[in-house]
Amino acid sequence: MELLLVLGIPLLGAALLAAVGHRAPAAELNVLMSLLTFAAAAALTATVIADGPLLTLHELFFVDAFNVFLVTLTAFVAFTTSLFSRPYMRIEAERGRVSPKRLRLYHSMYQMFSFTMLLALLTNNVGILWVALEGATLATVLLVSLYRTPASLEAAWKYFILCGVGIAQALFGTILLYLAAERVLGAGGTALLWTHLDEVKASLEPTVVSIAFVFLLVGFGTKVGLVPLHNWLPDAHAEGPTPISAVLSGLLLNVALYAIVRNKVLVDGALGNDLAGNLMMGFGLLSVVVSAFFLSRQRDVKRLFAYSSIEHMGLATFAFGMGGTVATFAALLHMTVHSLTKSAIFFAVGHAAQKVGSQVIADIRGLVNVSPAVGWALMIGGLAILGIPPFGVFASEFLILTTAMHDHPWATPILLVSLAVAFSSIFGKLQAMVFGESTAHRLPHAPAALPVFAHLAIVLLLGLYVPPYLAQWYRQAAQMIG
Amino acid sequence: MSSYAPLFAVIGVMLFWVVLGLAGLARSHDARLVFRVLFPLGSIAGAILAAAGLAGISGTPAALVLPLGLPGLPFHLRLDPLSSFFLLLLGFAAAGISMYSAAYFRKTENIKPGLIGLQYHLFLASMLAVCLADDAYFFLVAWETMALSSYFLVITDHKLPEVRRAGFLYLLIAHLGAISILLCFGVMQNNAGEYTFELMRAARLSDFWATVVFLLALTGFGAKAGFLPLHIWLPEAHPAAPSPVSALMSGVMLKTAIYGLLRVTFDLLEQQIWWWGVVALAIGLATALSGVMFAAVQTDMKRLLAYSSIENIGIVLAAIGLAIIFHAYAMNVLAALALIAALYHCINHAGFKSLLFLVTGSVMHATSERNLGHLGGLIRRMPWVAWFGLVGTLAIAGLPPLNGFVSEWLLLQAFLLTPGLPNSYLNMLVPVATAALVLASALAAYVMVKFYGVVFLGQPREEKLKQAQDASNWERAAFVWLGATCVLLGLAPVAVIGQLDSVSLLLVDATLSGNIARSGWLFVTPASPERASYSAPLFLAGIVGSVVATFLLVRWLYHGRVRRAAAWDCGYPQQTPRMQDTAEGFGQPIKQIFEPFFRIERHMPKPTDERPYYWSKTEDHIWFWLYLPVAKAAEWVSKLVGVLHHGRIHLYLIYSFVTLLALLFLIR
Amino acid sequence: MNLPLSAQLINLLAALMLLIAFGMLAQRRILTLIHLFALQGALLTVNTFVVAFSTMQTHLYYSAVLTFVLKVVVLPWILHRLIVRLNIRWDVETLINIPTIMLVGIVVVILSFNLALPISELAGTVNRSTLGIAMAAVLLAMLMMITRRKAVPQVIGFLAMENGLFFAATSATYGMPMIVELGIALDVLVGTFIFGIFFFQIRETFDSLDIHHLEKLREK
Amino acid sequence: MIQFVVSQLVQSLLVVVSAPLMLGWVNQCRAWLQNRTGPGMAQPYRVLGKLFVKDAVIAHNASPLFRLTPYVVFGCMVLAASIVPVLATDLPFSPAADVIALVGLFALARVFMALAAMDIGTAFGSMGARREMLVACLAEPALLMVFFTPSLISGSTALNNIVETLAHSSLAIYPSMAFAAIAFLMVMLAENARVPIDNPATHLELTMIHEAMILEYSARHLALIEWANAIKLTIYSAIGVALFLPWGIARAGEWLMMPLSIAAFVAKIAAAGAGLALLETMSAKMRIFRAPEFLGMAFMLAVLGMLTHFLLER
Repeated sequence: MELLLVLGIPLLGAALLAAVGHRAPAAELNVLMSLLTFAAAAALTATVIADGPLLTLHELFFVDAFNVFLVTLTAFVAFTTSLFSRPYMRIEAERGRVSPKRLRLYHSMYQMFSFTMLLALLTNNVGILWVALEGATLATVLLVSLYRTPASLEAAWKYFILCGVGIAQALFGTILLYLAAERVLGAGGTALLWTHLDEVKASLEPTVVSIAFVFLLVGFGTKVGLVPLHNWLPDAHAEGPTPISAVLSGLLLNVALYAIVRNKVLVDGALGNDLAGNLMMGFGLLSVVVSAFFLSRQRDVKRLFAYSSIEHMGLATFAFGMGGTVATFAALLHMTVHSLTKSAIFFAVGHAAQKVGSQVIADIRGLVNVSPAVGWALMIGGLAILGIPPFGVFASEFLILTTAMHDHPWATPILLVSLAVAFSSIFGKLQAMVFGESTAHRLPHAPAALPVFAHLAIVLLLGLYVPPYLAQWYRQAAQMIG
Repeated sequence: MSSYAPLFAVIGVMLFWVVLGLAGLARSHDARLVFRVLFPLGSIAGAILAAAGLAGISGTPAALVLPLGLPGLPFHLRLDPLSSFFLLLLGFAAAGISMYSAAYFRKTENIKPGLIGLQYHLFLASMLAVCLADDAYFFLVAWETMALSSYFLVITDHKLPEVRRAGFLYLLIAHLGAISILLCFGVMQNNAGEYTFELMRAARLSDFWATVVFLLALTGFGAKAGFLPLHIWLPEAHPAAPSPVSALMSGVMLKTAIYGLLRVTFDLLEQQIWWWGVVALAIGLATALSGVMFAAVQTDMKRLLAYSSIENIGIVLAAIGLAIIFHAYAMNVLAALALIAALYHCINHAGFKSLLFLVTGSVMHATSERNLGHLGGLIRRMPWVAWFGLVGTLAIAGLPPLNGFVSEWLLLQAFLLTPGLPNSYLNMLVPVATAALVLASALAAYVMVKFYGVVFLGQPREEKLKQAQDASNWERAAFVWLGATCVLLGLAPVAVIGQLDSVSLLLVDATLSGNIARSGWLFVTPASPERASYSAPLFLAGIVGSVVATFLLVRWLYHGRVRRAAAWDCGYPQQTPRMQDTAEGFGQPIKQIFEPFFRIERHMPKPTDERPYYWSKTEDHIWFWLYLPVAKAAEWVSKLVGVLHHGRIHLYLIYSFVTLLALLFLIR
Repeated sequence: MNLPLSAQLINLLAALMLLIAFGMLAQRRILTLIHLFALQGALLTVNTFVVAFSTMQTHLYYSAVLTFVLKVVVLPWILHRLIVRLNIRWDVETLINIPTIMLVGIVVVILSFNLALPISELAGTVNRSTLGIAMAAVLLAMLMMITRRKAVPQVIGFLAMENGLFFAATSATYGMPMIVELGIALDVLVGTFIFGIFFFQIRETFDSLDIHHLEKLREK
Repeated sequence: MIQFVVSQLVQSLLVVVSAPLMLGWVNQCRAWLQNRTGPGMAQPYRVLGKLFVKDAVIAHNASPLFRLTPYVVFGCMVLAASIVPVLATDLPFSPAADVIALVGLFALARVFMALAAMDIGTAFGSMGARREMLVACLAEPALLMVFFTPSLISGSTALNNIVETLAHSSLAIYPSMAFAAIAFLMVMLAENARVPIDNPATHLELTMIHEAMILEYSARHLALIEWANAIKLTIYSAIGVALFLPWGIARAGEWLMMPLSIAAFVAKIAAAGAGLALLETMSAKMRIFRAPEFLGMAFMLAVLGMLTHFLLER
């Protein structure tokens, strides 16, 4: 029941806002819908806590330890982002960057996007998972080009083409998986249901599955933003409206990674070797290194943090690739804290950019002098994302690095160098933006400080104390992923 | 008194400090509250901490587990003699420095009292937590919190670009160090999500991995302590920070790195290899020498003190290296001697270096000058500052009967005992090492004479110095506190060493008390009375006695008529302050002798210049040989990588296409 | 070889698919491209019918109909309207000259056959070798996207890729579950619409559909 | 116990009192060597007496440190005199301070001297202080290394134990001591402001080191400093003879040996003084920037001494 609400409310919201999205209270309606979704998700979570994993509607939907916390996270970040987008988009509208018509599109597509995210997470059908992810692309692509500037248009085009191609490859992978599955489960519906696949994964045909995994990895990897398939990511983040950058970094990447991991479970079961793990470790390391070196040359603050998203997704992928309970636990934790921190950073960045009227790092100076809230939020968020304790990102990086040092010492020098480079690049720019003489000025509307500090508070909490049931989920999920 | 009392006291102090910080934040602009109430309270807490540490040194280890931290990895706290010792150090230094800060920050312009209070007390609390941590995660959390809070303190006036640069350099190197410490713990953990020090003690490592651990620890903690070549942040960050903060960083924070190194090397690793000691010894001596040489050519008094901190840390590291060598050859008593020398020097340095930084703070407030070239003659305007500055100067110059001498004496004794080593190469090494050490301490005296003479003696080099005000009462109290510590540490070495025994027992399972006790409380006899002995009280009595006797004799025999007149100076008519040696002039001989070690830029005036002037800049080779190339290389690589993102969508499609095909090939 | 008629038929169709794929790769004129695309759709439809008939899978009939409507009627129609609106009928540019593309294409085909060989050995369906062809079709479509300079051919390539996938789905496996097929179809449809919107946006921003306008976002 | 104190006082006072005599003797020898009839050996006493009765003249801006220094310096030297075994090796005070402490003591005196020199803020004062510290920071390590060689041999850093071992152990030839002796001689010249490093008899501005530091002193303060220097010279000579020709020094509690050892001591010191005078007459003063090379040589020799000890004598 809650499950239907979780999916239904955003869909309804999309329809409603498509109708009235250009009116005044659209933003509030958007917030309300997101809040309801979050409430429903919380209720769903409660039931799952109460009576274990959930498999309903002809096994079409499946909630287990792995996706339940992602669902909550997604709903939560969607909600806080809607809170942030209210003042942000209003200012944009008053500055005449978006017309009411586009606002309508924006709001309705925002709801549509969170619907697809939740669908992708909740479904038990690998095919539907694919459909939902493609849907997510379609929902967001027009938002990336919302400002209709040449740059935004180009970014959207690249986003669309690259993710389209990637997703097509993923579909081919899915078909191959189906091909392998139907020989065991027979043709028809069940052959794409993850729960069934999970039961028979040991008896899936290895060669098919391995080829399938390559297609899936490259396909979904494009959406995760793994190097060298990442090129759409910085453009899309930099050119779209900041709330969209926040949800792209905070949600889309997570969900895509989720899709890869779901399939990895099957592939591991079928192959019995750690081919999948090694591939993921390779991609992860490559992403971390390359993005680290990209960071130092960024001039646009949103691009900067987009690349840092690539880096952290790479880190998580690497951790999943290492496998083992500790590493997987760390990877899950990392997904959580990264999406929280990164979206918080994008909130702060958005307001900072509005204050200065530019996204160029060189123009943003001395934020603390003008608006301490935004300045400190940016500083703390940046330090958190750089893995400075006592924030949650440090907790996960701590686990990942120590495990790597123990299991794959050869990888640690690479990680060490990349982390150092990333730190120097990001922190150098961050310090210049936050401290020093100021260039920023006041804004007509108060910045939305609540979502930023809410996220940062949670991240801080996760660094110092992980609630037991959350830890329990992580453990179960880690057990399941192996 | 149960063995848990000290632990609870320490935890109480930590929480109290945090609470003070937050309280300050609550009333952020209430300078009166923060500086008149919170800082003094913090200083009292520091004194309590010192007492608790003292109790803990002799007490039995006590452990506690907090219900915080990662699942399956709660925060473990443990108070054993080693940590107690460093807590004692932290406590007494913090007590003095907080007392001083209460007055100092009140005089500083455009700072947010609450923010300063929060950062300052968080800094103290995190240093305390570092010494208390008993698992890798909590340790690193505390460690990085320490780095972070001190970073924010360093960039207190962040509007100056060079301050921001210093802060950036500092935090960058600190973070690098933290990562390599993290990796070092990563090697020692047993990969079951268990990171407690208990398990690491139990773990058995092969020689290779043990070496990896040691080297990682040396790098990681060296980044914080400022071992060559990771020391470059120190002379940048210390001048940038407010003086009390410099005092804390130099006096205490560097010691937490020493603590970590000792903890990992002697406590967590169960065996050492002799050549580690050689490495540590070499690095330590190199650090000491380069530190003191650069100190000699500085013209900024806080940079000078920063470099001298590098020197002292180098000496400590050398002592630790010696201890490792002895311990590796199972000569535990000698190891204890070297180790105690190291610890003794740590606490001494905490005493006099904090004192000196506070002195510079008062000078800066009185004159708003940091450049030695514009100071001078302050002994007449600010006698309190000057005389306590003299105490600090004599102590850091390693002159008897003050504390600096005791630790160097112990260390030299340890060196002279090395012929007992079975390894003849090491025996060959010893004279050279000793020579380097002695040279360093002699140069330290040179440096300190320069520092004190130029700042406090001679004629004031600027007019405004004539209006300089002496320190306020709070500051004087701090001076008295720290100065007294220096004297006491110098006069009661036997008692101090008696306290340190339990630490050496913990780390190298041997004590000196047997030897020390042999000739009573008066004499320090590290090995045996015949071999060597030193008695600070008698020494002081001798000097004071003979001085007083001479004075009285002269007084009694002859009249004490004194005439005041202009200085003679071989009859030169008018003396201007500009005729005295400047700081540069004083450093000139050292610059000339050790020229190859510096990178010197000189600008010579041409005979045709209307306004001829001369300047020379002295920089560190390491910066140009190590750091700039690395930075350039990173830049080059990133330029290379940047080509990937070329803007053409076809290219991106090709990446994807090729990746796909490559992987398909791969799995076939 | 004594395969059942249906299987032979399907293999024939598969071969035709490949032929058309190459045809599209070589084709310069957009209009012809669209026709080829429609033709490919028709092939798909027939193929689906045959499979459905030969394996008695009713839901494949639906998907056949769906395919017909979508890929033979709607999409080509939309594309046709588009190029009429934007009047870009003659488009001759490719990045690399055609023969080279052909060579690469051959290599790709060989590779995909090799890859597909072990799979089709064990493909339990009536038609064994079609998977390789499907994969080849997909990769060739991708190759086409890489080599075309203007927006519309890229999109056609994208859709052709979908065709290849669909072919794989129907002929290698007996078609995906209905709900998935519907989802896919929906996505493709919406995607095409969005492409259309994009054409107009790009057009009104750059007054040309040449993609080299879209190469500004790069590391300076 | 009592006789220990007596012997302590006797030895210290002997050194303190006879120090000017030593100085006079050296000057006398120099006079003879330069075919002059010198002022006589008692001259330093007369100088001191005269200085003591004069009025002290002090610069206006002299700080208390300036007036304290002479007493500190003198006190340090007296204390040093009571550490060094002159006649007998039983010194109750010697356990309180070994060679390292002795070097520390000299350093203490020197630092105060230098600070006082900088106090007035004259050009010459600070120049002298700088040069003094430069010389010292090279000479001091050398001196310590010199001491380490015999202390490695005798396994002790307490001066009286060293001398005891060297004097009364079965006669052994220590090559390392040869190096040490040469180094010690060089250090001694430098530390006592003798030619070739410095010339005690000059007030030629640009060449002086030690004299430049005490330019501002007068009367009793000057007297104390001069006397302290005399004591320093005597102590150095005493250390030299005690370390390198220790024979004839009395063992603990051998009262009958006393007269003999006094005779031996006087003879050795006289010889040392003569030798010093000879050396000074023969050599010329070197430029200040040659001094580091000179002292570096001493340093190297001392280190070599320790190395040879490890090489040959273990």
